[in-house]
Amino acid sequence: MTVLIVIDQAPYGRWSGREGLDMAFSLAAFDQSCALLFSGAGVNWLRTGQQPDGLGQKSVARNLGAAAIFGVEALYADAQACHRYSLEGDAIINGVTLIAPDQAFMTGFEKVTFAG
Amino acid sequence: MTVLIVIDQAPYGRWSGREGLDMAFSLAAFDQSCALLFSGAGVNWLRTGQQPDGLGQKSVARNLGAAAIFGVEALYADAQACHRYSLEGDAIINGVTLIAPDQAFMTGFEKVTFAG
Amino acid sequence: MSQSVADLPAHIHTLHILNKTAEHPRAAQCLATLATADTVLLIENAVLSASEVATAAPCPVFMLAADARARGLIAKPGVGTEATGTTQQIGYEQMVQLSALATRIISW
Amino acid sequence: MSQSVADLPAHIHTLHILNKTAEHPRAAQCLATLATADTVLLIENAVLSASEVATAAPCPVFMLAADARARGLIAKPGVGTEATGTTQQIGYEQMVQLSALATRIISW
Amino acid sequence: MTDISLQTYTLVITGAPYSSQAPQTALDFARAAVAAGHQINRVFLYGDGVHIASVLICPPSDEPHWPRLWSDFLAEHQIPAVACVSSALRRGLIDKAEQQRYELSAHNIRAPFEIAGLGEWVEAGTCSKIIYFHSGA
Amino acid sequence: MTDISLQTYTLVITGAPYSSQAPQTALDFARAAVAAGHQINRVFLYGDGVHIASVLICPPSDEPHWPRLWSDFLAEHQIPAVACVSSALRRGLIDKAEQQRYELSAHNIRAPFEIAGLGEWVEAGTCSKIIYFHSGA
Repeated sequence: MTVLIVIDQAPYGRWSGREGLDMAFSLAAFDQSCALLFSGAGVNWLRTGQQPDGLGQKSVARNLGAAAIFGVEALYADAQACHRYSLEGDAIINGVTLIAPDQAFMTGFEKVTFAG
Repeated sequence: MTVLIVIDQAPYGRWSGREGLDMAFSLAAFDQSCALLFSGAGVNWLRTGQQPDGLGQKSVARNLGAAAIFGVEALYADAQACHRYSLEGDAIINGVTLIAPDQAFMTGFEKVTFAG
Repeated sequence: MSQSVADLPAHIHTLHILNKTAEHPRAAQCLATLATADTVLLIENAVLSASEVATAAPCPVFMLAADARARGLIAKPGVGTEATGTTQQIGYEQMVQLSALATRIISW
Repeated sequence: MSQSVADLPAHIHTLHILNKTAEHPRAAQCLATLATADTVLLIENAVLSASEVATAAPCPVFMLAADARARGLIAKPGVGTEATGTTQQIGYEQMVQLSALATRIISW
Repeated sequence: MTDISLQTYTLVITGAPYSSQAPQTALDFARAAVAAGHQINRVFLYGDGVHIASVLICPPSDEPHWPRLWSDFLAEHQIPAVACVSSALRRGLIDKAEQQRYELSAHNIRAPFEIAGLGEWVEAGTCSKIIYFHSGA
Repeated sequence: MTDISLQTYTLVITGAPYSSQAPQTALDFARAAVAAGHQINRVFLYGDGVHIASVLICPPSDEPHWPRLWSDFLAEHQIPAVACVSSALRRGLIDKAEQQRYELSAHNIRAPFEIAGLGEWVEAGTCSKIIYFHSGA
């Protein structure tokens, strides 16, 4: 019965990624089962060392690292996209499960939702 | 001294293509030299037989056919994109010059502008 | 508005509603997740990529007639145009039916 | 904000300002039009595709430091990170200088 | 003909009018759903979709007035419609209460739209079939 | 160090705040240009960019208020800024004159922004270097 929120936009350039995170954390706050998938350029939300204060934005990497505490059941990332963006080793935050976002993976979720 | 307005969005799904056309016709109305390039999914603006009245929108194919009269100096289309979208023969309006939107083509324009 | 009568699937696992042309990364993501028990509905600009999607999809593909008409893709009974391939054009009424038949709906 | 001192080109024919990652169709259009006398400036999300762009470009490529920092791409003097390649990070002041040096500016 | 059971829908619109086609497609879908006897229990505006609820939008007289068409449809069928509060405040879509609270010069939300939190969307997901209408490309 | 001659810029912004980064990048560029002694003779808002001129935008207090920051910058440096009238009317960005003309309930444009036609953009192109700030992806 899990809702999968998919984020495929890179951070800070557009707001829809942030709005997807808001959806996931809202579901979790209301005790609804949910997980996050970062695909395409969206995997860049998972990079360590983000310092968006210079753009007047808050880093969510810490929130994502504590997603399990907030009730988000899993953080998934598209393995191929991580490779494309050199998100390997220390560059990616802890607690992320690398997957291929194919039919077999997607079929396990009751709902699959983009924020925009 | 020609301004090239580039439209790479398909018609009706978003407004930026229409806003690009408005820019081109404004330049022409003020006697500024301009041309239009349709690239990528934007080539679909050039298809014959569009009937967007069902979407509450006006067809611009007729305006484009008369672009020369309005003062737009040329209509260019990305040949590869036309092929991808089966825009050949009767399917494409008259008066379009097929080109490859490469460095050699682009270098001939004083300005190259997207609407959004 | 005239429209051909479409045979809708009896059951749909996932209805994929796609509104982006094939160049868009999300269209590729959509294609990678299709199963034979699914159905694809092309709306808005995605109707322009009907033949590309129909070739790649392992399942039925429909398109909204109003969007196809707007963009100059004319339906011929039985066969599509070169641009539409064999994708059947349906109305909003059938879009509702597809959504009612589907266990899950993904808007890409 | 610290930033490495960049050597700007003496003359620029076209300054290409790109703010979309490499998956976006417009990024590919941009790459297809580059000449050796041009300069590319990656801003906003495009900084994430710095190594792809630098590999494909026949001309100098710069990226905005504020955008790179925000996205966790750390500048090392002389060499870039794996993600940034050898693309030099510059500030808005240098962005203004590039735009002043350019005969033509295209925002993709 | 396949037998189709009656549904309860929530429509979520994330694309703005006169920028994306999302509000138009959603309205055509909503009309067809109601005509077929289905229920729409809520329309939720999120992200750029909140602009549909602006009372100040003024398209040329020969173009459809999507916010007014949406309002009329919602009123006729008594369908509640809410704009997400955090999306709305960031985009300048304001009701009387927010106008007073933030001491703004005006409000610009069109009846019957109201402003509410994401909790309404969460709740909708538990008791209806949600369909999203995003900005295309 | 390369010798750089002083420039006259027109900035065109087509991306909305809190939806794209375009207004932020444009403001950082504008500040750096003015600091370097260049002139900005006009800021032109087109398409979704007109939302920058909304006086009703109300971001959370811990986020930058981009419309106010833009207004303050424009006022300080006495830079004229206009929103394209056809973009503005379709998106619900209204001044007093349009409010009266279309009998609307309010106006929501923030000083010093004004509403004008595409002719202003055409003219800008003949006498300045135009830089566009679009929505990214």
